[in-house]
Amino acid sequence: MAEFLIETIGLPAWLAWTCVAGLSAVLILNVIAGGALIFIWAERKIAARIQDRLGPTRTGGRFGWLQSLADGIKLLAKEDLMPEGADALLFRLAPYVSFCASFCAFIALPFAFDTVGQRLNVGVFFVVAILGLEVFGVILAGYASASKWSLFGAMREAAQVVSYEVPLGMCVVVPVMLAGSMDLVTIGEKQAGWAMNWFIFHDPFTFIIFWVYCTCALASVNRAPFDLAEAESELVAGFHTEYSGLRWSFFFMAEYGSMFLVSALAAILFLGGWNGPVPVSKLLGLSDGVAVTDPFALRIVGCMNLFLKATAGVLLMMWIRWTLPRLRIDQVMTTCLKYCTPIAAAMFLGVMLWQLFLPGGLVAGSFRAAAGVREGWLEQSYRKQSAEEESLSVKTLSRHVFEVSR
Amino acid sequence: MRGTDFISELEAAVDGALVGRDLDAVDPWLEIAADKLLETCRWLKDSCEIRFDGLQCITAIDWFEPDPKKAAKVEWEPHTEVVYHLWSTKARASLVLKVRLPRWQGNEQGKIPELSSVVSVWRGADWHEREVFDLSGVQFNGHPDLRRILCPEDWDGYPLRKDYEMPLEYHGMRGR
Amino acid sequence: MSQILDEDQRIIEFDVRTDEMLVNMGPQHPSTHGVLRLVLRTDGEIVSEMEPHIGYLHRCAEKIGENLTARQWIPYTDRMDYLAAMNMNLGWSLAVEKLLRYQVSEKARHLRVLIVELNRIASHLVGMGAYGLDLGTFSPFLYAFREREKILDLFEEVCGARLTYSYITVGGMTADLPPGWLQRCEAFLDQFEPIIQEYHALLTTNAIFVKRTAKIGVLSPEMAIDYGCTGPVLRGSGVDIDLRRDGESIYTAMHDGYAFEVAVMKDGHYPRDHKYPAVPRDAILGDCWHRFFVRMLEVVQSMDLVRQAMDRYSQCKGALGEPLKLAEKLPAGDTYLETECPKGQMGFYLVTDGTSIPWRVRARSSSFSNLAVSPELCRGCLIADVPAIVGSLDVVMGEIDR
Amino acid sequence: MNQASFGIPVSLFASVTIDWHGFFFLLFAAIACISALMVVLSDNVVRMALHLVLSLGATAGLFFLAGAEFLGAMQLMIYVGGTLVLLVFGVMLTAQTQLVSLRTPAGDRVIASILAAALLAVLVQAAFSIESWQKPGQGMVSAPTATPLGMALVGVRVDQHAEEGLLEPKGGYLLPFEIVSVHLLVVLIGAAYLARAKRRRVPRPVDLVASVDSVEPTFSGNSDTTVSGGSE
Repeated sequence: MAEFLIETIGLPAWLAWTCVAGLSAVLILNVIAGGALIFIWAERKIAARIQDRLGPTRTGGRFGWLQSLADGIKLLAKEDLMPEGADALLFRLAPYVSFCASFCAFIALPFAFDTVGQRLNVGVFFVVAILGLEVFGVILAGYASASKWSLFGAMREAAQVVSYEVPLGMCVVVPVMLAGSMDLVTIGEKQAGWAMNWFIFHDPFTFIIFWVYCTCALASVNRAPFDLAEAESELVAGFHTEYSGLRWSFFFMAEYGSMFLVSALAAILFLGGWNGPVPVSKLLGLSDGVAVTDPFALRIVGCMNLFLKATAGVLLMMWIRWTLPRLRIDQVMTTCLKYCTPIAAAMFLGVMLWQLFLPGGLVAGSFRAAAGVREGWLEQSYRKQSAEEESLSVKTLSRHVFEVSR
Repeated sequence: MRGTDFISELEAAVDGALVGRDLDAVDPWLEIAADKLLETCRWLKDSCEIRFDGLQCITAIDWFEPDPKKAAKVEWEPHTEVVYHLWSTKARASLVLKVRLPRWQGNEQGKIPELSSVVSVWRGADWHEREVFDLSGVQFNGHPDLRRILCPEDWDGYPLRKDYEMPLEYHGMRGR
Repeated sequence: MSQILDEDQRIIEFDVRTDEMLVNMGPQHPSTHGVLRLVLRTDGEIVSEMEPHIGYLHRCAEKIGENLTARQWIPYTDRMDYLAAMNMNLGWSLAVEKLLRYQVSEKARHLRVLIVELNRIASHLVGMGAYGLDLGTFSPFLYAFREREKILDLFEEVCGARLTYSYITVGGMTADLPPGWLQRCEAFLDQFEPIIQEYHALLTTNAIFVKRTAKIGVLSPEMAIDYGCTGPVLRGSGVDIDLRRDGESIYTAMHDGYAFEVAVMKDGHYPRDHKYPAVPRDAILGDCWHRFFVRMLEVVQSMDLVRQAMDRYSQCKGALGEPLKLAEKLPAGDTYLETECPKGQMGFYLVTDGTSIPWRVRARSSSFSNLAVSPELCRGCLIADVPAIVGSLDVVMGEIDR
Repeated sequence: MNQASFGIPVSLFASVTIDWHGFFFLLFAAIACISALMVVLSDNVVRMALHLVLSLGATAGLFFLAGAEFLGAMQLMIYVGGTLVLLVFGVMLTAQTQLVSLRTPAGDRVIASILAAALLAVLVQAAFSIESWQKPGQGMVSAPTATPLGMALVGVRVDQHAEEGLLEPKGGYLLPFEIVSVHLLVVLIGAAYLARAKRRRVPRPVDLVASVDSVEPTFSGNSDTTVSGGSE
């Protein structure tokens, strides 16, 4: 893209790169914000269907699809009031902290092979770190609105999210171990080919870890049975009781943003990200299996795959929300400390042993890509380097490791 | 529904308690002396062979005819009557106790009559006595927390008394 | 707070002492049923003391009762437990009929059982839906109201009103059933049968619901009787009392010939006349779960009663009979009668002085005593349990404040 | 470059080149320093915590700019995500009305600034004595930084053994890493033990119903509803 700008339009290099950077930032923001709008409408429709009623039908056409726009206008028109005991700066800052934290995790999230904001080598680690930041906005909101109930809500949410980061971290490490790298693109790439390649079917341990991951993701995004913070039956509306209008909508966007993020992450880590269950492109001979040289059209198909899986995850969250009652704060904590963390640790151990004893997996097949990384690395370290190969500088080693693994 | 043996048993247990009775009314009732009430209730709940372990309801009736014309024709003279409805969950039997109190303590206006509280016998009496105190003005001695329950804390007057006047104004809100 | 400090330092010096917070839940709180204000003294999340404040919906119905004749007071009984207005009307009418020693016709008796049991189903449906709302799940509330609407349609055909009916009055009913009503009622009962299993699957046997209600707010039978709790709250603690079977003779006479089992856990199991879900392992008798389960059983029990009442009503030959005159002269004396309403035993005490206007009218409300026990149950529970406990008592503020 | 005329006066931009890397570096450095200063200067405790978060976040940004993604993510997770959440928790719990603003007397400010200036001088002198820092950085190294770190942990020192083809992997950092984590575990258990609430031998005399009245007046007078109760 930048080359096109430099050659054809003849912009100076730095301006071209600025435009590309600006464009990709806007692209990501709009895709997610647009997604959030669609999810708001979807939540109303699904809730209605579950509760045997129609949901919005009149706003804009038969299926009320303009409802999100109507919500947006209503929120814009509403007055942004602030309780008089509130701490002005923090009260205004809190929604933006929460919103930015939830959206800047999408930098490292790949939508298809190599179509990613910034391909970080520590992609997974970066996303989990950013997820932890969102709670900061919630705490500020709870404290700044100077009311006992919001303080309760903020404390509960902070305790919940901070404690659920531990099992979440453990669940996320398993796919990293299987793929041998924290780079989300590599993880996604490792699950190319048939659905059997997906990490969820890799071995029984990863299957259980997937469900533990879903629980922890639900809890760390404050949805469904774990939505303590805005438990209306006890705390009226938790930390965002005092917010109204646009500020409140920032919290709402942050929630839907992180919901999409967490389910997209689940898709990439366990459900093969942008690889469909059947490797259609390889069967039709469109691509020769090496993702780097795929035609651009396959990237679009990849994006579609990932979007479908992520949306399925979000719809699942909505479905759970409208059927299950809410857990108490101490039950949420016990599920985290007494159930999620030990199970995650045990499965982690299980996957490690599985990798050690059955590197080829139960079905000894060539597609066991993950194992390749280890052999490649061991052979390479023992075989004496012949003089003409380039020196093992950092760049060449990583590329070398990367090729061997495929 | 109460055999005469029960009444003799009651008189033997708590002497001087039974002051009056009417056994052939729709709901036969016994009248108990005000100062013997607590002792009788404790006997009824613990040592009587029909255990009256449930207190259904406490009501206060203000026998007072405000306008003088009718007051002349009435045969009873003004008093407050507190009625206790008890029932036994084991024997499925119910009993009505009545206690007669003067409308005002020592007949001077404003001092409400006194009666011993039965909260120590049945915990359920707590809120019923608070309601009787709130609406009909009967002071229950020994009640752990005798405050108004239905009307606001600082409401004056006892609404269910026949001679009660609706206040003209309360915290700036017009009464009439 | 001062006397806590000079306590024996050795015990509490390491303890993390948080100061007690006085927190206000209500009166406009979304979870308390109506205008009920709970003042919680909390130590962190633990509630050390809870005090309900009532009286926000007090309309002094009893004072008005001293200026109206018996039949004119019927609309006031509607507004007490507005979710089960038919039961309230029946309670007041039976009390007056007991004083007059008046006997309604056979047909009116069966019609009364039919209408009252149908209203009990509607009231328990609201109880179940609102309880789901207290615990955070919104959908059962809408399923419950969808079914309740159908019952309200049936009532609308009978007496024109959907909430406060004034249909049952002293001496009989204001009108007879419209033609074809029985078939519609039959159709409703048939399609309602499988939906009960849906509610069981959605709430009663739901793991999270059981976690939120089992072992919470355990009410011992002795404390229940001592506080005067009645109805599902009493039966939830295992006390086998149901006024339709062991009430006063005039009330039980209305139900004689009807076969029904009282929904209570006797020697370890609930009645087995229908296929009910099993009691979860960690639910103790007397906790929120059992109170909720007793209400669900009573819905099925009421459906049986309605079917039997429909058969008997259609077989009755005699006329329905006219209710008494509006200003019926009442003999001097006083009478008290309790009837089994969905929330518990509702008692009406009537004192008359020979004219047609009663001297004193007193309504003993079941939710009044059921709520009186809530401070006892909420001591030491978590904040999130308070709505669960108050919700399980299924209190209606109109009945408490009168 | 072929000057395809798109109506944009291309020459106008040719002269001006913005070096984004430099710009962001200065931006993050500025945020880090200013908010660090604000932490010291502001008197509202919660504002202090906020500024601390901003400065640590800015340093994380600097790490990312320098291409050390792993370190940047680590900084974000450990400092901003972990420590500061606990700090804000502590601040929020204690910052009731009387503790919120902490005034430092003038005398201390003078001494503190002298000390700070001395420390700053020493640091600046040490920084500029290293010659590789004199000339501005030559751009971002966008090499994958986590893989060599991981292998260093296991023993393959990629950067040192580049020349003689890493014959056999040495011990690596696994052992010290495990020792540190066990140490941290012990510290955690100790803290949990200290903070646990003692089982009370003497039940605390929660002054029951009676004292609820003593606090009552603030609520019951419905004309002057003070805000101390719930917000609604």
